[in-house]
Amino acid sequence: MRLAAEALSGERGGEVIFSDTSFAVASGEALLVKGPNGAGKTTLLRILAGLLRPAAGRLALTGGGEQWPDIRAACHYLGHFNAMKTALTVEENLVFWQRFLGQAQTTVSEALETVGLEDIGYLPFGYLSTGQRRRAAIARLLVSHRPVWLLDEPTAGLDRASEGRFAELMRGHLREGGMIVAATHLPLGLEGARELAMGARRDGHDAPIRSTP
Amino acid sequence: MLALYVREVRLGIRAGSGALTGVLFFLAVVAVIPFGVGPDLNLLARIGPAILWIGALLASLLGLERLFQADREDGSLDLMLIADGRHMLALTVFVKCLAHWTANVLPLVAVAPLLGLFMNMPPAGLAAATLTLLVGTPAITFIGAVGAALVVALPRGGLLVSVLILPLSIPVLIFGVAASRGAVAEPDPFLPAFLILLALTLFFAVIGPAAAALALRNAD
Amino acid sequence: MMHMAYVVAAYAISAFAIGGLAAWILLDQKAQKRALRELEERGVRRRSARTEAAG
Amino acid sequence: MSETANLTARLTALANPTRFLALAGSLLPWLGGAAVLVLVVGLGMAFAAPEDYQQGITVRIMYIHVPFAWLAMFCYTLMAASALGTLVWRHPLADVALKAAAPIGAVFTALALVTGSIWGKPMWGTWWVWDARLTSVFVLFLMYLGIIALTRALDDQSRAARAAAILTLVGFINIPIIKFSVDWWNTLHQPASVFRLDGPTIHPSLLWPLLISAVGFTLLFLALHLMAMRAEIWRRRVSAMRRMSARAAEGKLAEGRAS
Repeated sequence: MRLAAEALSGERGGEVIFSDTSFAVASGEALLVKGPNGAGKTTLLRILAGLLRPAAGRLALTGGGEQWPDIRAACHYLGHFNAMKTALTVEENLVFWQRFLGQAQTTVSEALETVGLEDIGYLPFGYLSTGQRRRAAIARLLVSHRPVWLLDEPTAGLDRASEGRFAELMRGHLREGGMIVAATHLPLGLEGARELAMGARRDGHDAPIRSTP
Repeated sequence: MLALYVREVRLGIRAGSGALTGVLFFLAVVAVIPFGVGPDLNLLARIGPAILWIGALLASLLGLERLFQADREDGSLDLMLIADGRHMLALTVFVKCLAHWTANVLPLVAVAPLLGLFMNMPPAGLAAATLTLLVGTPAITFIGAVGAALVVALPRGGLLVSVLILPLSIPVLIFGVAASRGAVAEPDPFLPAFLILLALTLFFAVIGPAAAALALRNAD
Repeated sequence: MMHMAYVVAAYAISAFAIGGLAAWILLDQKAQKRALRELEERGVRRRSARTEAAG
Repeated sequence: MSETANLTARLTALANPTRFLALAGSLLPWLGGAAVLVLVVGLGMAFAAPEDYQQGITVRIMYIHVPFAWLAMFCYTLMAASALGTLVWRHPLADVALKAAAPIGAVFTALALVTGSIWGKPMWGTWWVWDARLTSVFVLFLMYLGIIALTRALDDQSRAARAAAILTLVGFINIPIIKFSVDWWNTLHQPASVFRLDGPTIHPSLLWPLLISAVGFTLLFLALHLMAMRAEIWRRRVSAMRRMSARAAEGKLAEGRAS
């Protein structure tokens, strides 16, 4: 399986944020998207997830067969928000996403154990701390199978120990032939991952400063 | 999809008092009318169905703007958009509408007969008004979904939803009140208006979620 | 006599409503007690009663 | 001086929820038993009393209707006092008392309305008239529901408490104004055919059972209120302990990693 972008450019609010970006990711590979704030990392990931249309260029997922016809169908998207309801318990949230997303992989309790939340799965999500919430969102990546993980600042709010655990999870995903595209300015602990530097704009201006949405 | 329905209903019941506020608003609107028009029971009986319908219409618009906004704020909406290939987005919207109706609008229908008593409506009129509300209010929710999807990105879209939706819901109001009046007033027939109301609901059940899905996809 | 029915209805509705209210409160009490017990079994301890009820 | 100090000390002692729970627990059986006993006596006397020559058998409804209406007002007064306790003395139990009382008060107010309209149906020929007294009670019912909605709407316990307290007090001040304007509105429109609810003066043989059943229902209300308060205190404990358990899980995780 191979994910390729050719001469991609993206715009927000009528302004071109990045242009002519090309890359390819094969099974078992990770791509780290780096760059200053406003370089378009989030926009790139949202384009990959099919939430935004690219302003120009082409995107393709090849070799996915019938099951994974395009990136949108084949991806997990972990954005800035955790996509969990504060009024439901952690378990209820995860059970819902597993049933909604399909392709069940590990059970909810196994996933919670993997991220170290097995003791508090019965608690409403609203009671959790920022780091615990992020870990619950990471558990969502585990309960349903998707070959492509699109991660936007996945380690935001995690402490050092949880970062290490998450790096282990990502390595496991890559070993099984998955792909990861992660936007981050922190090291993720993935050895041998390729990097895509964004924000070096051709016209020589600095990238516009933009608060991440 | 059943999972989505269960989750949404559970949220509607557990997260705060959306349904209670709607019922209260309905109660308050209907209770205030007699202070305006006077306690003449004959007059109240005549305008009863109309008041019930207007009250239910306004009350069912109350929580609508949160229909997609809450999901957008916590990121769930992104995942639902991405899952479009697996669950058609229009279907997702349809299920969300049904759940919203179950949790927030069905209680309104349930208290409608009680409020009809305050309006001195005869038993046949009560039954007819409740039945038309049961059949007609889903149409309002489906139209409302379009408005909610259009303003999903706006920080204070609540009032705007009502402004957008009210003109569109006029046909539902017309045939709802006509049918419930037809059950009591002799010359007016009940069935034709009721069937048109049913048709409106079915029509909007298709159009509303499709348009809302289109709006959501272009919201970003 | 017809009016007897009204009296019976009034008393029946009242008994039903108050009974329902009492049952609801009792069930609520039971549920909270059970939740407390479960939490204690999981090894959660309260630090002091005072601050919590105030919060 | 020592008087106030003594009072403050007693209030603080009561403020300890654990002590309150113990006290309420030992008080409840007595209160419940007394309520049932007094109610049996009062309602038994009520049915033994002669029928009213004008209202016939329907006068029996009065023996529950009047206590319900009394409790509707009593409960609101109690809530207003609790609201003062929350706002002025920040008494931790005052908020619990207010929140626990609201649904009970709403049920009794609803029952006052229902029994009133059941009494009215044979009298007036319709279930509901916009009579001044009925209408005022109806507005009171709406206010109860509003307070319940407010206490449920806010997640933050202390903010919800103050908001509900303020609303309760504003409502309390507003009640006379509402009563006055409803009376005025009603005399403006009053159709001549409607009977007055307060009708003929009450014969002493009817008054005693009425008073006794009012006392019985008040005892019942107090018992229910204490039970609801206990449930509310436990609910807050559960919520606090859940928060702690989330924090504890974090701590345990860090420990596990360190070792």
